[in-house]
Amino acid sequence: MSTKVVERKPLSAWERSYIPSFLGGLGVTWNHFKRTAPFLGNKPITMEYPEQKWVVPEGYRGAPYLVKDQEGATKCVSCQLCEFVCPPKAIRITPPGENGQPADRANAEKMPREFEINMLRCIFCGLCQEVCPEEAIFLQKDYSLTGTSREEMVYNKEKLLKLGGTHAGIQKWKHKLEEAEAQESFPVATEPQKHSH
Amino acid sequence: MSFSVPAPLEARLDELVTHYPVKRSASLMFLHALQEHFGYVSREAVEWTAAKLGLQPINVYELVTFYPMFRQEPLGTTHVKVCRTLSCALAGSAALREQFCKKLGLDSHAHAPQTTPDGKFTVEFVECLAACGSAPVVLVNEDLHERVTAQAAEKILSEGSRLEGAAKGKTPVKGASGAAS
Amino acid sequence: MDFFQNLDPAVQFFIFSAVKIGVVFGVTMSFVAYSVLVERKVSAWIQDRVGPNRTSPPIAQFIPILGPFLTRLGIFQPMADGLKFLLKEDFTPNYVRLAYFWLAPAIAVIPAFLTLAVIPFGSTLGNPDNKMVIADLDVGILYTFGIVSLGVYGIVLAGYAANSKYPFLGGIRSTAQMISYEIAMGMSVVSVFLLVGDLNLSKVIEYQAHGGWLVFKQPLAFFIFLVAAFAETNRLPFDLPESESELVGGYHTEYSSMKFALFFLGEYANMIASSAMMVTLFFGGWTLPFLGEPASGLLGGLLHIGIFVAKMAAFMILFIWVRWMFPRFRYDQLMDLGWRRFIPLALANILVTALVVAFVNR
Amino acid sequence: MSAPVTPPATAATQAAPPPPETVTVKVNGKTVQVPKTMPNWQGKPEATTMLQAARCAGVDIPHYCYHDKLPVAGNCRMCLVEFGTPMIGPDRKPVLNEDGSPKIARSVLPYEPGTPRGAIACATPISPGMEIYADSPATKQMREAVLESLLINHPLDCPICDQAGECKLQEYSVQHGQAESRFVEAKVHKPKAVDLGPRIILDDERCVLCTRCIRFTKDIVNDDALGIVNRGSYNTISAFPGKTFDNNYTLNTVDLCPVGALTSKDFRFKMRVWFLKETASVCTTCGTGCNTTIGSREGVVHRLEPRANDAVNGPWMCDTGRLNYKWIARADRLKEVRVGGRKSTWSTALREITAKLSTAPAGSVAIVASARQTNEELFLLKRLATKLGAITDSIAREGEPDRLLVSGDRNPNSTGARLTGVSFTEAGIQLPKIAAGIASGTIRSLIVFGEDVTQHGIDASLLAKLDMLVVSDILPNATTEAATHLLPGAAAPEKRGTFVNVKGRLQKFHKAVEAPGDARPEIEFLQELADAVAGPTGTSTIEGLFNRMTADIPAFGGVQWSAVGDTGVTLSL
Repeated sequence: MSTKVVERKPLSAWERSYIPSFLGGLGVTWNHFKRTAPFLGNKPITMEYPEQKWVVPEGYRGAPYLVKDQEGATKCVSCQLCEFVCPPKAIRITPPGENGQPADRANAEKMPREFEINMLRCIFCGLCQEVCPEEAIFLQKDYSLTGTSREEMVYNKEKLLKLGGTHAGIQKWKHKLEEAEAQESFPVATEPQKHSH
Repeated sequence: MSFSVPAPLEARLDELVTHYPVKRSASLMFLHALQEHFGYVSREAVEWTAAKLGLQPINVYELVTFYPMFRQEPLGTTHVKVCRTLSCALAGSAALREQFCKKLGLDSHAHAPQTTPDGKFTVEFVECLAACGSAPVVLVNEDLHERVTAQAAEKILSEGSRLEGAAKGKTPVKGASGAAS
Repeated sequence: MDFFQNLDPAVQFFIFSAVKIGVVFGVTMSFVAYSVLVERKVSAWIQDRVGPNRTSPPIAQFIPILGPFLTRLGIFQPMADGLKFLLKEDFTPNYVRLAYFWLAPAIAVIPAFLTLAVIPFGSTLGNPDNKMVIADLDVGILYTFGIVSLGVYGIVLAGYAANSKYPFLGGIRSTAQMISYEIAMGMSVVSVFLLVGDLNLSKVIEYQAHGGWLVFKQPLAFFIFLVAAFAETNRLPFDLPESESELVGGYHTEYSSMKFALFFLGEYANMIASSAMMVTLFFGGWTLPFLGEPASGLLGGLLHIGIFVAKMAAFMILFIWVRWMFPRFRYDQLMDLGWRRFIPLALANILVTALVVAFVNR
Repeated sequence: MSAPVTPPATAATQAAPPPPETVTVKVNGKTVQVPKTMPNWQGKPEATTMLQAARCAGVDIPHYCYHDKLPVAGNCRMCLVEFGTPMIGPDRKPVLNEDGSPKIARSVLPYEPGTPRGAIACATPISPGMEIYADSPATKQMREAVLESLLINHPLDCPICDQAGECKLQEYSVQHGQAESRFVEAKVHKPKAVDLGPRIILDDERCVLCTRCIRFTKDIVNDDALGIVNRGSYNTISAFPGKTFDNNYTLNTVDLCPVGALTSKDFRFKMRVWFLKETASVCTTCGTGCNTTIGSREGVVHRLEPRANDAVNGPWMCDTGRLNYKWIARADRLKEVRVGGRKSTWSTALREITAKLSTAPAGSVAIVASARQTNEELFLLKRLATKLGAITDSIAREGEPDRLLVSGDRNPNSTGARLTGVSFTEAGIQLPKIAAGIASGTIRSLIVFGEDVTQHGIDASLLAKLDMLVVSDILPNATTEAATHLLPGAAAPEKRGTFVNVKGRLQKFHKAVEAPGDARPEIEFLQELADAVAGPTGTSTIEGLFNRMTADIPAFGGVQWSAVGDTGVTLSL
């Protein structure tokens, strides 16, 4: 193992009196003071937050929201993978169940009945976005989430969809439907049946 | 619509069953006979066969759906079978079929045989009719038409539309082969 | 005026004292408030920040130019802070020792103000008899040390009463620290009085007015006094009783609202008292090298008070500046510095001074 | 009555024959001795297959269509393996290697020597000296090819598929599949969400045509309802048009389906399987006592599934039993202790009952227990009854049996009620006596557990005559309305205990969810009550109580709690 022993020089009596470091400290703080204080330099680097807004860089991981497709339909199919993967268990999905509301877009059979993210628990890790097979949830640029109660910070499906906006992707289920329709119909119709579309 | 099998046919079929060691083996013969008599194998025919042979309807239904020669719907008076296999396909049978379907207002993309609402025509895309040398070929009822051109197809259709009410397959349709040369 | 002159001297003295107490208290309180602001502003500037610059009463918006300027300067911040301290929920945790818990903040703040009684913050005002000191005690310095040593009780009680481990540790630390540095501080002052030959603080100033500032005659004593003052007021680099990083907040962890504010007040009042003491003992009090005689008129009296306050403010700035410069000492370093460096040095200083007084200055 | 206990493992079928004839084969280079014959799907001995031999060697060969309890179909081809057999020379003698070991001929295509040929492990019997190469490169290549073929038209809609998480396609794709599909053409689309029957939904696109469902309903249930219709790419599972797939065992096809083609309407889109906590339990719908696995999440039961137990239910269970769980979460569950119609606390109610029972003269108390209670609860009730000189009985529940699993006795623990002495040879014969006792005023207190006695000859006017009516139940009924002391109890998934089924199989079940509100498992408060009234049992755990019970009652044969495995033990009655 290559351990390099750094020699520690013993301090001289003068240095041990704290006086040189004290003076050095005074110098450092004075220089900063001089640069920043009004009438002397006045170059604060503080951003005046509410008036001045930070430019959020690309790839920033803000709050996760649900997105809609180009036609304004819910993309989420309630597969619950994000709920499963979420490290702080911030996501809670209520699946539609047997008699649930059908999905609001053609050919997708399933849509969440309720989708909640507890923004107080969320750690903005982005695993939900990464795991989503439907490209339905994205970490967006919101970093300033506020509320006056804990309940208010649990965002429901409606709110998440509203905040999330639209994500134009390949519309997987629509694509499948078009493909099925373009194909020849079946030689024999098997009854009883109901096609999903 | 009540379903009844005439007594002589039933007797013939009952006798047929005895030829086989297992009743079930007679299924295909039953279906052929019923299709010959009724023109197609109706759901009732399937149930009747199953009851006769001590099977469940689904067992017979599996057979019916497996073989394309069994029809589950009544056919049109004129049954146009267009060959789709290689030689005919190269010689333009797809366009030919397209023409038939378009003229008759049928869906040219459908896989299954298509019948016009008035019951006069059925157009079907079939596998090889064994006349590759004279592609494209069309089998109209029992008659083979070789080297079918667009004009010949028109003629088939016009002759078919005259066959109103006539017994299926009894009136020969001629003249197409000449036009093809 | 006549009516006043005709009063009984005892009554006159009483009224004067009451007025002086009122004014000194009021000025100190606002001094505390604004030293907090100064601390925040200075620290911000040292750290390239802006500091408080938002708080403003609604009226300030209507003053043209000046309103926004004062707001940016944070002038209104202390008012908001004070109001907030008053309005915050005063939370008393379960299982605290209630009586002591309530008593501790008061004990912490009172001694700091009591010390100010003997500080001569000016020469005279108007009348030569109107000495600008609340109590011109002959044993001034003894009184000061007596009172200052009471301050530790507040902290110890707070640590004990909270019935929680961090405050307790904070209390223990502060006991040891205060006691250790009080010795060094007291000893450093002895040499000053050896030179002056009197314990009355007005006499100390008088001595300096003629004999030059004591900081030049007793630099070592001043240095020890200065460092000990930092330790006594629990200011960085010696804020071990409250050290946030290890003890959460030390003795005032469990305090909130006005009770917490009292500790805060006590700390700043202590700083003011220490500054005043240093000004008085080593920097000539209200005098300047060319302005040593007691004032004869009203204007001169006010000037002297102004000089005193300016000197004091300079020390306050030093307190603040040092805070943002030095990291906190380790506890063993703190003790080492107090016991093994300052006390022997102070003793040696006394010895040397005594010898000089005995043989040179006789 | 001596009661030797048959260990669960030997409960298979036949009487123990002389040591079975064995065959030596090699699986992945490991020599194993396997029986020459093994039970087939009906339990009859049949030549051991390669798949079974590999299992004996601890090697799992992937498969879709093969199932232990179904006839072999051999149509999915997933279990293809390369194998080798000892070479036989022209002299009909084995050819030997230089070291004297028999030379092995690897399976190859008949007319293309050098090209490995696989055999389906599920249907190929082993022969002496055979070598099975379950992970040779050729085998792996065959598997990959089969899987790729099966996935060609698969819709890959795992996100909305209820099978996701317990899907063989997913599992084998991870093990043998490729990350990307090479199939660039449009997939064949088939009907989706087909309503196959009242409890089953079929997604034809996901189907791999293994025919397990067809074989199950034909050969196990004897309801030949399903078949494959259409041809080639358009093959679909179907019932005959106009008929529905609605026998009482349809939901087993959902378990059987290795992919997500057949899914349960009841469980449809309810919860992803990976969230479900699995608890071993026993069905309480009839006396058969099918072993079940309860799938629950955060206190909510989402589904029941059969748990394989050859001594009771094999791998199956009926639909009635499987869907018999929804009442657990009913909103009108009894959730609070009530004394005299007012909400009260356990301590108050139990104190009052104890005080009353301790001073009750002998014969003034009667107990109506339920054959839905556990053995331990019944045992405690019997202790109480013995101390109080009380008449006890339970209530019979009869139904129509079927030839597969459903028993005519609709109580899960009639045998237990008899063994503990709570009911007699015939349940319910004491009820008229109790009614008469109440009418004449000799019976002043009645304790009812889990039954509505107003339906069984003790009507409301009789109940009104009592000084005290202690009722413990789960759902409200006329008897709970009349109770002076109402104690909310727990459903089987909310507690632990044992049942004895109609055939004398003693089985444990475990707690999956918490009882709602103030409701507590009966055993807890019965223990307090019995200890206070009849003297301490000296134990406070279910295990201790069970061991005490089996020691006290000879029919249980002293079997210890720890000896009752997850599949139970058979008592000799």
